[in-house]
Amino acid sequence: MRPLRLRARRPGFLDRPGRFALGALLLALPLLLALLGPLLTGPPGPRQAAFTAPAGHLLGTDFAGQDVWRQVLLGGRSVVLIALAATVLCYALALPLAFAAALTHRTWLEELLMRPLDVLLAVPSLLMVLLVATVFDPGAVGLAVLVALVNVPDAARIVRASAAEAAARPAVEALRMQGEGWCRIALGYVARCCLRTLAADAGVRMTGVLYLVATAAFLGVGVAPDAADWAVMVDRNRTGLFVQPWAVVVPALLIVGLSMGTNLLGDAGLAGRNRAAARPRTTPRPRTTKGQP
Amino acid sequence: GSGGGSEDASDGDQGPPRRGGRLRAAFAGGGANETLDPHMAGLFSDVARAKALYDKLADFGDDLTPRPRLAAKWEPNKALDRWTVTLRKAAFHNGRPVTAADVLFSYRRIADPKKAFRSKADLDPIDLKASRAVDKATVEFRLKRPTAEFPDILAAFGAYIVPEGTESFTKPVGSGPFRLVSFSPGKSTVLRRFDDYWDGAPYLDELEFVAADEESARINALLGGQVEYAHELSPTTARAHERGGQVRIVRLKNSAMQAFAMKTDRPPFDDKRVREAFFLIADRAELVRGALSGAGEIGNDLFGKGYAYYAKDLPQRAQDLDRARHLLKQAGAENLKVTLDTSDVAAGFTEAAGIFRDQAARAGVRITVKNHNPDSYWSDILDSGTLCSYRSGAMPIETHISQRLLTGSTTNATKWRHKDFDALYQQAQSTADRDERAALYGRMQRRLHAEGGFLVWGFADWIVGTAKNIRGVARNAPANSLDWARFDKVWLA
Amino acid sequence: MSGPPSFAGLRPLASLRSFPGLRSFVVRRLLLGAGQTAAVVLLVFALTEALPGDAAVALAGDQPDPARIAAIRESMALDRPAYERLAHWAGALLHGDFGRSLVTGRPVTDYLADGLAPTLLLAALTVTLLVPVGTGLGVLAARREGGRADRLISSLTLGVYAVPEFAFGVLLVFVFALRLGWLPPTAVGYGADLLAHPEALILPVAVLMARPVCSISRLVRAGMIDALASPYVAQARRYGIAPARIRYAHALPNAVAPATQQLARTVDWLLGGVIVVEALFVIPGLGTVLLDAVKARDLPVVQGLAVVFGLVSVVLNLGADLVVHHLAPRTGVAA
Amino acid sequence: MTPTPTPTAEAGAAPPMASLSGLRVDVAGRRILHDISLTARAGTVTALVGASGSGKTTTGLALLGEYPPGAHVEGRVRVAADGPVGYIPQHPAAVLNPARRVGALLHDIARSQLPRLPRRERRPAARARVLEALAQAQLPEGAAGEALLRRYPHQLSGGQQQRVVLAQALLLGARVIVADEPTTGQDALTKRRIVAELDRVARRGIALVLLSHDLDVVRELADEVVVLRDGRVVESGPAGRVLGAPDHPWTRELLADPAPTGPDDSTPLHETPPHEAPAHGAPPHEAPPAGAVIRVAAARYPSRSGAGSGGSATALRDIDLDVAAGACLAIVGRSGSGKTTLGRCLAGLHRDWDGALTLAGTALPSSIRARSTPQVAAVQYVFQDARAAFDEHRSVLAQTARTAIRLRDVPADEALKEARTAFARVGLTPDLHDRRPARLSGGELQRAALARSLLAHPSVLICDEITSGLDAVSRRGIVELLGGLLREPTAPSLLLITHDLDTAAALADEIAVLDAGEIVERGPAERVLTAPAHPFTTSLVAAARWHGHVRGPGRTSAAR
Ligand SMILES: Nc1ncnc2c1ncn2[C@@H]1O[C@H](COP(=O)(O)OP(=O)(O)OP(=O)(O)O)[C@@H](O)[C@H]1O
Ligand SMILES: Nc1ncnc2c1ncn2[C@@H]1O[C@H](COP(=O)(O)OP(=O)(O)OP(=O)(O)O)[C@@H](O)[C@H]1O
Ligand SMILES: [Mg+2]
Ligand SMILES: [Mg+2]
Repeated sequence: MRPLRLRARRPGFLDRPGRFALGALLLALPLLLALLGPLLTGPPGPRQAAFTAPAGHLLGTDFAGQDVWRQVLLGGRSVVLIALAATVLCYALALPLAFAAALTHRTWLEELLMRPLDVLLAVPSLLMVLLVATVFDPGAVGLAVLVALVNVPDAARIVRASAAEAAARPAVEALRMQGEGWCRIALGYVARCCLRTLAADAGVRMTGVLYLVATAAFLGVGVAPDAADWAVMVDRNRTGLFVQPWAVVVPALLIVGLSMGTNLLGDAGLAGRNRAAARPRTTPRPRTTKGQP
Repeated sequence: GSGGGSEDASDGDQGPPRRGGRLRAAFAGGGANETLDPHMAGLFSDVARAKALYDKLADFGDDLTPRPRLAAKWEPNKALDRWTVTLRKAAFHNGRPVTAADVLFSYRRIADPKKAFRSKADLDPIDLKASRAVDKATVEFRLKRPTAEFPDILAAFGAYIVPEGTESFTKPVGSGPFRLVSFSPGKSTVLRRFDDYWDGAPYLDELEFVAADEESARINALLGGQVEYAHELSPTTARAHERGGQVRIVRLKNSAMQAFAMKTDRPPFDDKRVREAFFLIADRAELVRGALSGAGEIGNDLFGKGYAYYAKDLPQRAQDLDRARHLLKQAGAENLKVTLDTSDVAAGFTEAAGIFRDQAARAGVRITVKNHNPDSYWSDILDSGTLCSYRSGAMPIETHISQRLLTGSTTNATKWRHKDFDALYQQAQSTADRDERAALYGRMQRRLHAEGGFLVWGFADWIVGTAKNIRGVARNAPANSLDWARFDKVWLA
Repeated sequence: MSGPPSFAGLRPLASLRSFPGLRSFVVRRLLLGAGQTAAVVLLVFALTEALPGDAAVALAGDQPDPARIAAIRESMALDRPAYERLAHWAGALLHGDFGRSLVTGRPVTDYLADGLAPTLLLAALTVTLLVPVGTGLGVLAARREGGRADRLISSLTLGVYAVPEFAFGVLLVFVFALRLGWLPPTAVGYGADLLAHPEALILPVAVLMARPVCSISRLVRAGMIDALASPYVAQARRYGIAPARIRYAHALPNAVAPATQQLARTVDWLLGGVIVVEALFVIPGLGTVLLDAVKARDLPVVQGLAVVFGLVSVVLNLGADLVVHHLAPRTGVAA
Repeated sequence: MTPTPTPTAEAGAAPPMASLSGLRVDVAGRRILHDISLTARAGTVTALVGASGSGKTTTGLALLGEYPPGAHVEGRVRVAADGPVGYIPQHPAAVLNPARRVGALLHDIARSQLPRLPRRERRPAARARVLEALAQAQLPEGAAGEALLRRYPHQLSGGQQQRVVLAQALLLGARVIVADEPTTGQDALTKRRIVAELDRVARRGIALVLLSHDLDVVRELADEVVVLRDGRVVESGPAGRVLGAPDHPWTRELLADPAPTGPDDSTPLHETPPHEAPAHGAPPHEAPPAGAVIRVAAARYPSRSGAGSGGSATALRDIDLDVAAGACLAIVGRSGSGKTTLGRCLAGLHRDWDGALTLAGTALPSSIRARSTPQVAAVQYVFQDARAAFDEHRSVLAQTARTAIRLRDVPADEALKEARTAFARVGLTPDLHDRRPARLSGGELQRAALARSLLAHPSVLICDEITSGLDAVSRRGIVELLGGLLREPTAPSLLLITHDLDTAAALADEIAVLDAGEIVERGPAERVLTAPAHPFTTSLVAAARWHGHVRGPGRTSAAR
């Protein structure tokens, strides 16, 4: 006979706060810089030679001879705002679409919702942004909207794929049997079932959105190409990567922090859910031992 | 050439030239749109290829004066409207000699009204119907009007001589130093030495042009030993590798004029005080530092620094914000708001625009920078807008004037239209004496310096990287001149 | 009753039966695909047409001469109305003729054929590596949520994802090609025959893979964490199925649906949007062709590419949908 | 009842394969198991009996080393060192992988059981073993079995899913098998075979721990019986003694005849004292009110699919039904005969079916999506798999209250009050209300599901195996509840889908017998049960009789 270990599972009580702290720390730095940075800057000094490190310039100069530190302080707000706004907007559009497609039993409706998106998918996103933006000449806000729109087909497909399974569960039938409305079923149940996938997708998409905006700026659309914007900085200063690395490394690290922080926070937030919401009563074999009597 | 900017210039070209080997040169390409038709050549890669395969009658030296090439000499008549060009003994790759008929055929092809080749405008002064071949080696060109600078036309961009009757360029036959082995557009072109080249056979056995659009790809390929010549590098790259010793950096000075073009025919720039104020707003050193990464020289609101006829004696203009403010006040243009059109069409444009915006702000002028689509930028700014970023490649000063500053000029981006100015130019073209002409050009430039539409703030270096073992690369030839991208005098040490 | 039970109700069920109307679904989607491709072409045509400037302006280059532009425009038949040109092009397409480039007059099919080989090679290589690496990392991270492997993989993937391809590529080239000299920095001079120089493909593929791997592994991880906590996985564990088999054969199918969609998108992107990598490593593929064609406003080429992209995307999305359909088989049945 | 002679001595001598001692499990400050001790011996069937929610499943899982999440556990668990422990969970649907065909796991298990064979031989050998296990679990063999293996779990009936899971355990060759309600949801005929198979399993020397509320099965199989009540062992010992001469009053109550008590009894379930059962088949009330409330004509499912592939499965063929208000129609039939499909069609949960549906004379759309709110409220369906039919993220009470809010427009707080009342009526104690479904026992969930549908005040109530997971006492309570419902002035038409002929007899006015998607017999309950006309009905009734009143021959004479 082998004794089975008894276990009192204190799920991740030690590691979860740690992950929260790490995520929060990673996120706090860029967020604080973004919020407070613009308040800390003075007027611009004269331009120096590009990609040099003259005295008085903490992080040297960028491709246009501007002070990198000053640009870093100024450049967070737009990044944070654009990333958040575009991601939120993208999902505000993609979620209803995807859930409608996943929850409907009418093939024609699903096709009607999803096929036009496929058309947009077939046009490379950068080309799309480039073409539309040149034709309509949007401002920074318009560009954020456009970038969000470009991401909609993509997000909608992924959400639909993960929602399709949840939408076919008996629980959904039971909800229907209770006369629950579409919204409640979609957002209250199906969305909840795909929460993890949604979070994973949104986390990465946010970063993608940032750089799409930056690349568009480089191609002359939207934000000014010498704008103080971390993503634009990474993009434009890359030519000086080996001469004056700070101009790329610092904003890139801030973006990495922003993206990693959000994702880690999301992961940590979701980590507890799984055990609490698990459908099974049966859980995997215990790992930790406690109180062998 | 010798004595360039590079520190190891002295030991650079030592030793006798050596024959043999293959040189790979990376140029930004035009993708699948690259062409072997020399008359269609528009991109630097096309031009370099055309130069290797073909010859012009003349080409520009380092100071942008025409040097004889296929033409051994040229003689005008008194009235300067009939020029006799004598060809030197040269042969095409198929062994056929280059004749007057070839020259006339080529020029007529370029000028074909149905074809719209780039140098059609350059050849405009020639009356090709009336021009004729005197004998096999002599062409008589009749001109529509006296043209003292006729040899400039022979050296015009794209005026290459192809064999009579050529229609297809899939197997091009030229008289250049190299002959074609293979060509795949957007990828590579392989050429081999033409042993019977009139100017002496090249040292290289083979020359390969590879297309690499991205600057970092070109420098990486050079550093990695995948190419031996990388055309068009950025100042930052140059700085990063100049002292590294892995590659040599060649800076071709005065290659590209950098300017802001003001439209002189509309407010606010129809007032010459406003134009002068703008001249005074610019801190040229800061612009060169910031926008060109220091790789260039400051300008004096005149085209052609270092070229023949350049008005060197005019005082260098410097920033003077007080005077600028004063002039603006006089002109009633306080709190002036201007839109500066720019685009990412050329290196440094958007940077310069941003810097100038900040400089102008200090003089109380509010500039809004508007970014344009690079693909249509040049035609966008030609007629619309008031202020725009501008640049120009190397060309003789007189060509610059004739193409951009005369009432009838087709690309008059500053809308500089003055009858007296036109008259001065015509007078110069009818003047046979070079010094007299120089004096006339000087008068014209003085006027432009005082009240012209071009705020020329700098001249960018053209930066080329070569492998350590490459010798014979010209160090003083501005882009587009004869010795630029010229590979028949280059050898592998 | 003691006779054998009658199971008339569950006699043969062909596998197609299990997805009602799967075949008709595919057929319908393919038919729809033709329409979609047409829509893609129209959209791209409209957008390109709406761009300022046209092929003549693009060809005229710096300091264009208006008269010359007009002449070029006439010689390219650009002075005819847009719908007429589109109709002409579409008519030719029906006969399998993609038209000719405005700029060089070469057949568009040449352009496509030239660009397709390297792009396909890159895409195929990337995807064959991407799928195992992406899912592998995702599964590894999901093995223990919050564990050391998870934290390492999550941080790494997120970090790499937050660095744009270009910077990443430059960095890789610097380290592996220029500093260490292990790999060639670009594919310059290798022409279209990249297979003969596999070492030149390593860095481009690595750069191409970097970001998709991150997004796919994150999606797989998300799905796997849920799947691994499910009762059916617990049951398989109880029954002593090898852990690897549980992860890959039992849990993974429940986790890959969203990742499959992402993958289809990635392949799509590989075919069209690898402009950065193609430029950085000098690989003349479709991305470069597209960029040049748009720059030159070479409409026939742009349209030809749009047809290719449209078709590829229709097929890929159909494939992804079939996978989702297969993995959530109840879809067709639920009320 | 006849006491079962038990081979006590031999059983006691058999080596212990798994044991629990002093097991205490606390979840969220509540103790759900108190000092449970129990030993499962080789070749012995140890039965855990007890009311719904008494801790059977929790105990059974403890033998596997599994506990509810967040539980605090004390005690000692030992199992024989080698090999996995087989487990047949109460809700088989949950352990079947929705994205894989049902054969996938079976094949994997078979392959891990096989000795090292050359690759080419492994596959057929594994297949043969799988098919053999299917047969043992009373699933079809041969080609039909292969076809079944290629289906997805959702394409199986509830009973079929359960047998697939049973097949997994049988295939595993484990030394210890924990079977949680292995016969719920099986018809009498199948049940009999499964029991025989489990018996054979035990005789192979496997320690079988049977968690069941089905006393017939317990009587037939058990060597040892442990009686649980509220997480405590109230009595344990050899089956013969415990079942034959129970010491504890609770055991006696549990063992009382499952037939319902007098219809006027409406005391809460847990306090229900044991009753003497009335005679079999007495209909609870006289004549059904005139006028059919729900009527379905020529239902056929699936209607369209599989056009090309001949011999496609048709779950229903030409069903005609009508049920009057206040009447109860029981639908009985073998597992997989189409009962659930029929119920779901009526409820509008299938869309691809043919047939006309009328409710109180007006046509009813065939899909729930097309039904108006009153129509949805009017036809309520209680799902066979209660666990799958709840949203796992919200508390059961909150979910239940939504029915009243959505379907009857009751304000939220009032709905909660109603939900609490309904929970009390089905015997759910208040401490369960705010839990998520995962923290309820199988029987508790089943009752919650019933309460949820009742809140709609339906005029047609379709109950799919709602008593399958319940012990005799709770079942009696539910039967009483439904009986009381039928006597109310606003009585619904009740469609009772069940395997349990006793329950059918207690409630139904009429019985329809379904076989392979067809109604083979229909008539007044009493007549069908006492004088079945169709041979199939005869066999079904006979099996049930045999089950309930004749002791299995195998056990008595077993040489143990
Ligand atoms: N995860 C949990 N958290 C809290 N309480 C739980 C949990 N799981 C079960 N319970 C409670 O423990 C008690 C015993 O549950 P268990 O599932 O063992 O009962 P059971 O005897 O199997 O009942 P049934 O016959 O209805 O399946 C029940 O009252 C149930 O509500
Ligand atoms: N989605 C489906 N696709 C194909 N066949 C199905 C599907 N659902 C059920 N079946 C089959 O239809 C038949 C009837 O199933 P149903 O669930 O109605 O049986 P049941 O009478 O409720 O059985 P049980 O008593 O076991 O629950 C079964 O043979 C089942 O395998
Ligand atoms: Mg239970
Ligand atoms: Mg059923």
